[in-house]
Amino acid sequence: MELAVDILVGMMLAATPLLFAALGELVAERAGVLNLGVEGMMVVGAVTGFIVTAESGSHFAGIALAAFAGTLMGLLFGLMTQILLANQVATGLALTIFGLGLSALMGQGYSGLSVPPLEAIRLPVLSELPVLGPLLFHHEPMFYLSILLTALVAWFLYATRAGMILRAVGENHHAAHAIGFPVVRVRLAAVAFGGAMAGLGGAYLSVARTPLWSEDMTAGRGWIALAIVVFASWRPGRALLGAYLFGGVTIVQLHVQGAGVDIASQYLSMLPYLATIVVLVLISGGRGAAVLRAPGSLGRTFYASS
Amino acid sequence: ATAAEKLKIGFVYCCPVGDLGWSYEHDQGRKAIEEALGDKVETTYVEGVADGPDAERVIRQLAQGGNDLIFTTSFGFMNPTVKVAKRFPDTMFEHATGFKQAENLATYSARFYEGRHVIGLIAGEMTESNIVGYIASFPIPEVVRGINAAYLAAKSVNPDIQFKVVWVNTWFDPGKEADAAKALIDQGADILMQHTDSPAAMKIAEQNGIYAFGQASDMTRFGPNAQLTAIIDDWAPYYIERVKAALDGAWEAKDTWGGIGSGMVAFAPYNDAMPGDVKALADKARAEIAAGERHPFTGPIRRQDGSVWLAEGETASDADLLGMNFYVEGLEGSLPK
Amino acid sequence: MTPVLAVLLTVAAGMALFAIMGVDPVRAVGIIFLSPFSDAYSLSELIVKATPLILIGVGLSLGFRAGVWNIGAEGQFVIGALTGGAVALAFYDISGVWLLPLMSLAAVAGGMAWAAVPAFLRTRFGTNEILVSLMLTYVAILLLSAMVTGPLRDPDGFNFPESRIFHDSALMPQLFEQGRANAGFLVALAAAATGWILLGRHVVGFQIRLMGQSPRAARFAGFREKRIIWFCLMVSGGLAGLAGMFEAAGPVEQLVPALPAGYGFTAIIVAFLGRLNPIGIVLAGFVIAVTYIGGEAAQIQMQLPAAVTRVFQGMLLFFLLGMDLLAGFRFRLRLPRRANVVETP
Amino acid sequence: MEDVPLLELNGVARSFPGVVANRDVSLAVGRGSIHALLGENGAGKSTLVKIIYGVLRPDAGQMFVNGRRHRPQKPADARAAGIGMVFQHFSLFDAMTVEENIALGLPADAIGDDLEHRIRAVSAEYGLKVDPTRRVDDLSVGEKQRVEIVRCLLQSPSLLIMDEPTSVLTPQEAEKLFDILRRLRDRGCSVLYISHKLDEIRAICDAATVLRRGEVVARCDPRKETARSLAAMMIGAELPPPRRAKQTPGDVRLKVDDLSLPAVSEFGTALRGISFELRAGEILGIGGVAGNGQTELMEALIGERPSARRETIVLDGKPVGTRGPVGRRARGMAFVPEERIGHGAVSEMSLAENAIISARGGQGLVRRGFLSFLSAAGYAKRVIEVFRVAATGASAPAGSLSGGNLQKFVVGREVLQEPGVLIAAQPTWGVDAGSAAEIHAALDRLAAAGAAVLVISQDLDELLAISDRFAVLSEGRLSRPRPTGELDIETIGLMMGGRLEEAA
Ligand SMILES: Nc1ncnc2c1ncn2[C@@H]1O[C@H](COP(=O)(O)OP(=O)(O)OP(=O)(O)O)[C@@H](O)[C@H]1O
Ligand SMILES: Nc1ncnc2c1ncn2[C@@H]1O[C@H](COP(=O)(O)OP(=O)(O)OP(=O)(O)O)[C@@H](O)[C@H]1O
Ligand SMILES: [Mg+2]
Ligand SMILES: [Mg+2]
Repeated sequence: MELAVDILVGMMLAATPLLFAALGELVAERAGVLNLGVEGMMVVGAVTGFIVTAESGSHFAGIALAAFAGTLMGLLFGLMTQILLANQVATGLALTIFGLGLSALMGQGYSGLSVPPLEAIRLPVLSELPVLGPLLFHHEPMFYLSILLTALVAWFLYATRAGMILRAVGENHHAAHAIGFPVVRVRLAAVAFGGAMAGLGGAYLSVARTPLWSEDMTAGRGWIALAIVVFASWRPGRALLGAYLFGGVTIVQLHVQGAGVDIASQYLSMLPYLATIVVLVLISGGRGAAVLRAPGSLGRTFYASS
Repeated sequence: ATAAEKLKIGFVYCCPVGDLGWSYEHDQGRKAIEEALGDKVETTYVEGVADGPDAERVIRQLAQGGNDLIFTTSFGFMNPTVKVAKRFPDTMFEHATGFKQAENLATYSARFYEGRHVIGLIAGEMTESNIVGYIASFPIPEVVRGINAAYLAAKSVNPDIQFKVVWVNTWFDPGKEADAAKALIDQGADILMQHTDSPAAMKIAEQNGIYAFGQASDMTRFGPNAQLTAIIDDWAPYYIERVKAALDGAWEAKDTWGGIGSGMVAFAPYNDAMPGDVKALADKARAEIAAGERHPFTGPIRRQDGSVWLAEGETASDADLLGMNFYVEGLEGSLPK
Repeated sequence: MTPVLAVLLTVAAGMALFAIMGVDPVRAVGIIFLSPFSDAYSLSELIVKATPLILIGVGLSLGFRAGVWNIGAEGQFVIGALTGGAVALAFYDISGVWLLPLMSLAAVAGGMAWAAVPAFLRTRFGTNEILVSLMLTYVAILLLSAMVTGPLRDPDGFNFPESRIFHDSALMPQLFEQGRANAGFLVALAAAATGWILLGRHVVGFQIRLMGQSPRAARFAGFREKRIIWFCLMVSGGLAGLAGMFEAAGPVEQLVPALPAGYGFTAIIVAFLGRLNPIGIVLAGFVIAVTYIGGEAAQIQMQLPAAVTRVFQGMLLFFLLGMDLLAGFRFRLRLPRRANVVETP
Repeated sequence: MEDVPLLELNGVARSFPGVVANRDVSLAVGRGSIHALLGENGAGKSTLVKIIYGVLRPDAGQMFVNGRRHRPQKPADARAAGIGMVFQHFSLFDAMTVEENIALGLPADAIGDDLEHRIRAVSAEYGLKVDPTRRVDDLSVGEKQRVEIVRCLLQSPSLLIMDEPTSVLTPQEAEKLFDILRRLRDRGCSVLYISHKLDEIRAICDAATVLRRGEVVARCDPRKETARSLAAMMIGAELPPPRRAKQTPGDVRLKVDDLSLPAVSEFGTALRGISFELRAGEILGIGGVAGNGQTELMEALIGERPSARRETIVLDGKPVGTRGPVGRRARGMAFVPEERIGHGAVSEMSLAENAIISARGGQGLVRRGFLSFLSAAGYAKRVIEVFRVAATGASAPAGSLSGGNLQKFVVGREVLQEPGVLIAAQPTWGVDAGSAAEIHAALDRLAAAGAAVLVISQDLDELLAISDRFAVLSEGRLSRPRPTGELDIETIGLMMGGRLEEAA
C-alpha cells in the first residue's frame, strides 16, 4: 500500500514537467499551430529558471522568468510562422536546435552550482493523513501549479469565450476569419502561452525537481510532451492522464528493476513511444476518429485575404 | 625548462567540468599539475566530448596542436585514443579506465572498489531498513565490481542487508537519476549509493532525510545532512607524477591501478551523525587496505548462481576483477545482458 | 541566393553574440569558418561530417518536396547502422569483397523497414508521419543500446557496451592516405547526383514535384499519391540507413551506443539550407560540417563552449526560413495553398 | 420613415484582378420582403452580398441600412446593423458543438447564460430542429444549415442574407426552409435570397434583381414571371442560332453506361445513373448550374476516380471504366479540367513541364522514364504558336500567364494531341471573345476530323453555339441529350430547373 502511494507520488513528480509542456503545446495546437520546438523552449526555461534562482535566491523570480524566457521563444516561433509564414515543421526544429545551444551557452558557469530545492508545502493536518497526505497534500508549489493550470486550461478552453474563439481559430481559420476573429493574433498568443508553459516545465526540472543545471537536462522531454498532446487527443484532462501514464511508465520501470525483475531496461523504456504510435493510429482512422481528431487547421499556414 | 620548451598537456573530458563528478575531478588534477609545475607546463582541455567519432577528431586535433601528453578520461575514448596514438608515435597518451595499451599509450584507473568496500561497511552499519539503493550507470565491470564490493562489505557487518540496483543507462542525467533515487527510496532504501555522476541523487536524499554517499567528489553542499562520506577520485598525485616523468624523459607506457594506498581513492570527511564506532570501523578498513592487509574480495565468495568464485582465504586477481561480469551470491536481479 | 545571405546574416549575428559573451568576435568567427579549411586533415574531417548529412539530406529532400515529412531519419540511421553492423559482426571471421555490399544492402533494408512503419500508417490510416517517425527514433536508439549491451556486445570487451571493432574487410575503404574520409562520400555524391537527375530529369521526380505543388494536378496527371509517399519514405529511410552503416563501418569502426550523433535531425536543416535541391544539399552539407568542425576548433583554441555550434545552426535555419519567405513573398501570396505543407494527423 | 427601404445599394462596384465582379449595382430591399438575387454563375451575386455583410469592401458606391450609411469594416459591423448571413459555403467549426458554433457568431454581450435555452426557444418557434449539444461534424448538411440560420435568427436580424441555401438541401428540407422564410417575412424581417432554382424564386420571392456579368440587367416581381422569362433575363434575351451544320454522326467513340459516383464532399453532388453516347464527329454540350455534379462527372471521366465496373465507360469499344487517367489517355482520351491552376496546370512549373503533365505519353515527352525537355519545350512552343498564347516562351512559369492565356495553353495542350475523345469543362472560362472563338474553332476542327467532343459548361451561349446535342446535368442526373436545333428557351429553362421529365 505504502509502496503504491510512493510509486504514485514518484509518477506525479516525473509527470509534472511533461504536464506543463504538454498543456502549453495543447493550447498552441488547439489554436492550429504545430510547434515542434517544445524541447528548445523547455531547456531555455530550465536554464533561465536556474540562473535567476541562483543569482537572486528567489525561486519565484526564477520560475517567473523561466516562463518569460519560454514566452520569448514561443513568440520567436510565432513571428517566424505567423508573420513570416515560415514552415512550421522546419521552424520548430530550428527552435529546438537553437534553444539547446542557447541554453548551453547561457548556462556556462552554472553547471555544478546548486540552489535549495523548492520546499514542499506542509499542511497542518492534511499532510499527515495516511495515504492522501503524501499523495495529495505534501508537494512543492509547482506540482499544485501544474494541476491548477490543467484545470485553468480546461476551464479556459471550454468555459470562456476566448477559449472558444481559440478553438474556433484552430478548427477552421477561414471561417474564424470570416466571422471576424483575429486569427494571427490569437495564434501568437497561443504560441506565447505554449512557450511560457514549456518554460515552466523546464524550470520545474532545474529549480524544483533536481535543483541543478546541466546541459540538455530536459533530455527529450519536450518531444514526449508533443506526443502526449496527441495521445490526449487535444484535451487537457487527458493530457494530465497522458503525462501521468508516461511518468508512470518511467517510474514503474525503475521500480521493476529495483525489485530485481529481469527485463532489459531498454525494452521497458520503449513502451511510452510504442504506446504513442498505437494511439496515433487509433485516432487517425476507424471509429471514434472524428471525436479524437486534431484541430482542423493544425499546422496549416493562414493567409488573410479580403 | 624554458618557456619555449613547455610541456604541452591536453585533457579530453566526457562531461562538462561543472558536473562536480568525474570530469570535475580530472580537471582538479589538471589544475594541480599547473600549480605544482607552474611554467614548465601548459595545459588545455576540451570538455563535453561525446563518445563516438567526434572524440577521435578532438584527440587528434590536440595531438596535431602540439600537445606532448594527452589524457583521455572516458572509457568511450579508448578506441579513438588507440587510433590517434598509432598516428602520433611521438606523443604520449594516457587513457583512463580502458584496457588497451601501446608503446605510447598508458592506461590508468583507480581501485574504486576499495572505496566501495569502505562505504559498504558504513552503509551496513548505518541502515535501519537494511535496504541500500544503488543507482548504476552501465553494466560494465567497473560498476559491477563496485556493487559487489559494497555488498560484500555491508553483508559482512549486517547479514540482513539487501541491495536494490537500478540501471539508468546514463552517466549523467539528473532527471533520471533523481527519478531512480526516488524509486529506490520508495522501495524502502534508507541509504543511497550511486555510480552515476550528477549530484541529483544526493539532493533527493537530502530532501527525503536519508543518507547517501557522494560520487567522485565531495558532494557535501548538495547534501550537508545526507552525505555520510564520499569516494573522491584524487588524480592529482598521479598526474603530477606522470608529468614529471614526461618532463624528465622517463615516461613510459604502463598500466596503473591505484587505490587507497596510493591516494588515488580518497574520502570526504565523515558525517557527524556517524557514531564513533562506525567511524573507527571505516578508518580501520581504510588503513588495512592501504597497508595491503585487507582485500575487499577475499574468499570464500560465491557467484550469484552459487558456484564458487574464490575459495576460503583466496583473493581476487586483477584479471578477474577487470572482467568482472557477475553478481556475487546474495544480490538480487540479474545483470543486463 | 537566400542561403548565402542567411549564412552571412548568421555570421553577423554570431559576431554580435560573441561580442556579448566578451569573446573576440573576429577571431572566433575566423576560427569557426576558416580553420576547417586550414589543413588536409580538417578538410577530410569536413568530408566525414558532410557525408551522412548529404546522404540523409538528399533522401529527405525528396519527401519534403512531395509534402512527406520524415522527421525520424535519425532512427532509420541507427537501424541501418544496426542491421549493417550486425552483418559485419555475423561474418566477423570471414572476409570478402562481398561483405561491404552485403552490409550496405542490410543497412538500406533496415532503414527502409523503419521508414515503412510511418509509410504504411500514413497510406493505410492517414496517421501523421511526423510523430510516428519521431517516436520510432527513440525506439531505435534504445534498440541499439539493448543490442550493444546484449547480443552484439564485444565478447572480449570486458562487458563494456559496444561491439567488436569490425573486421578490415567490413570497414569502409579510405579515400585518402590521411584522415578518415571514406568511400561513403562518393556514394553520397552519387546519391546527390542521382537525386538531382531524378528530381529534375526523371518522371519520378516530376511526380514528386507535382504532388508537392498540387496533389490534385498529380492525380490529373495519373500519378498515385500513395506510391509517391511510399517511394519518398523508402528512399529517405534507405539512404539514412546507409548513412548509419557508413558511419559505423567508417569513422567509428564498431557499434557504440553513442553512434546517433544527431545527423538525422541536422540533415533536415541541411535539406532546407540546400533548398531541397540535391546539388544545393551537397554545399549545405559542407556549410553545416564547417560549423561542426569550426565550432570544435573554437572550443579547443579559445575554450568556447561546444554549444556555439548548435546556436549557429539554429540561427542559420531561422534566417533561411525567414528570408526565404520575404524573398518569395509576392509570388507566394498569389499561391496560398503551397505553404500548407503539413497534413493534419 | 415608412418609405425608406431597409437596405439600399447605390452604384456599388468591386473588381478583382482581371475581373469586374460588380459594376454600378443599385438595388433596394423593402421591409418584410423576400428579395431574390438572380444571375448566372459568376454574375457577381456572392460578391455583392459579401460586400453588404462586410466580408469584402466595395471599390465604389454607397450602402444604406434604414436610411443610415452602411460601411461595414467587418462582419460584426454588419451584424450590429441587423444583418445576418448564411454563407454559400458554411462557416461552421466541425469539432465544436452547435451551441458553441452559434455563440461564436454572436457578439460577446449577446450570449448570456441561457443561450442553450434561447436556441431551443428559437428552434421551436421556427420549427428548426437543432440540438445545441451535438457536435457539428455529426450533423447532416440540412442540419448544419439550420444551425447557421438559428445563429442568424438569434440576433433578431432585420435582414437575412441567404446565398444558395437550397443547393445542398433535399426537397423536403427546402420546403421547410421556405416555411421559415415566410414566417420571418410575416414578422417583418427581410430576406435577400440567392438561388438558381427559378421555381423556388417564383414561389417565395416578392421582388427580384437580376445580375449579368456584374451589372444589374433587370428588376421584376418574380411572381408575375415565368421560369422562361426569368431564364431569359439571366442569360440574355435571345438565344443565338445553333451554328453547327448537321453532321452525319459516325461510330460510337465513347459510351457511358449507368455511371454513379458518391459526392466528393458535402458540397458535392452524387452522380446517379448517368448514361450517354458520343459519336465521332459530334460535339455534345452538357449544361447546368454549377454544383449539380459537374466536378464529379469530370473526375469520373478523367479517371481520377475510376469506377468499379469496367463497362461503365467504353472507349472505341474497349471498356476502360476501371482505368486511371494514364490508361485512358493511352487509348486516345484527353481532358480539359475546369480549374486550370492546381488541377490542369501548376503555376510554379514552366509551360514545358506543364505539357508533360498530360502529354508525356502521347507526345513522347518522357522516354524510358526520363523527361525530354527538348521535346516538351518543342511541344509547348507548338501549343503557344498554334493557339497564340501570350507567353515569353516554353520556359515561362504557368503562373506568369494571364488566366485567359493559360486557359488557351491548357486547351491547346489537349487539342494538339489529336485525341479521339476530348472532354472539356468550361473551355473558355475567363477567355476573351476572340480567344474563345479560336478555342471553339479548334474544338470544331477536332470534331470534324473524327473526334468526339464533350463540353461541360455553364455558359449557355457557348454550348448552344458549338454543340450538336445538348443535355443538362441537374442534381447528379443527366437529361436526355437533345439536338441543339430543337431547343427553345423555355425547354432550356425547364431543363436547368431540374424538370428533366417535362423538358424531355
Ligand atoms: N476573391 C476573388 N478573387 C478573384 N476573383 C474573384 C474572387 N471572388 C470572386 N471572384 C470573381 O468575381 C466574379 C463573381 O463571382 P461571384 O462569386 O460573386 O459569382 P456568383 O454570382 O456568386 O456565382 P455563383 O452562382 O457561381 O456562386 C467571378 O468571375 C469570380 O471568379
Ligand atoms: N506573376 C507574374 N509574373 C510575370 N508576369 C505576370 C504575372 N502576373 C501577370 N503577369 C503578366 O501580366 C499580364 C496581365 O495579367 P492579368 O492576369 O492581369 O491578365 P488579364 O488582363 O486578366 O488577361 P486575361 O483576360 O487573359 O485573363 C499578362 O501578360 C501576364 O503574363
Ligand atoms: Mg484574367
Ligand atoms: Mg456565389
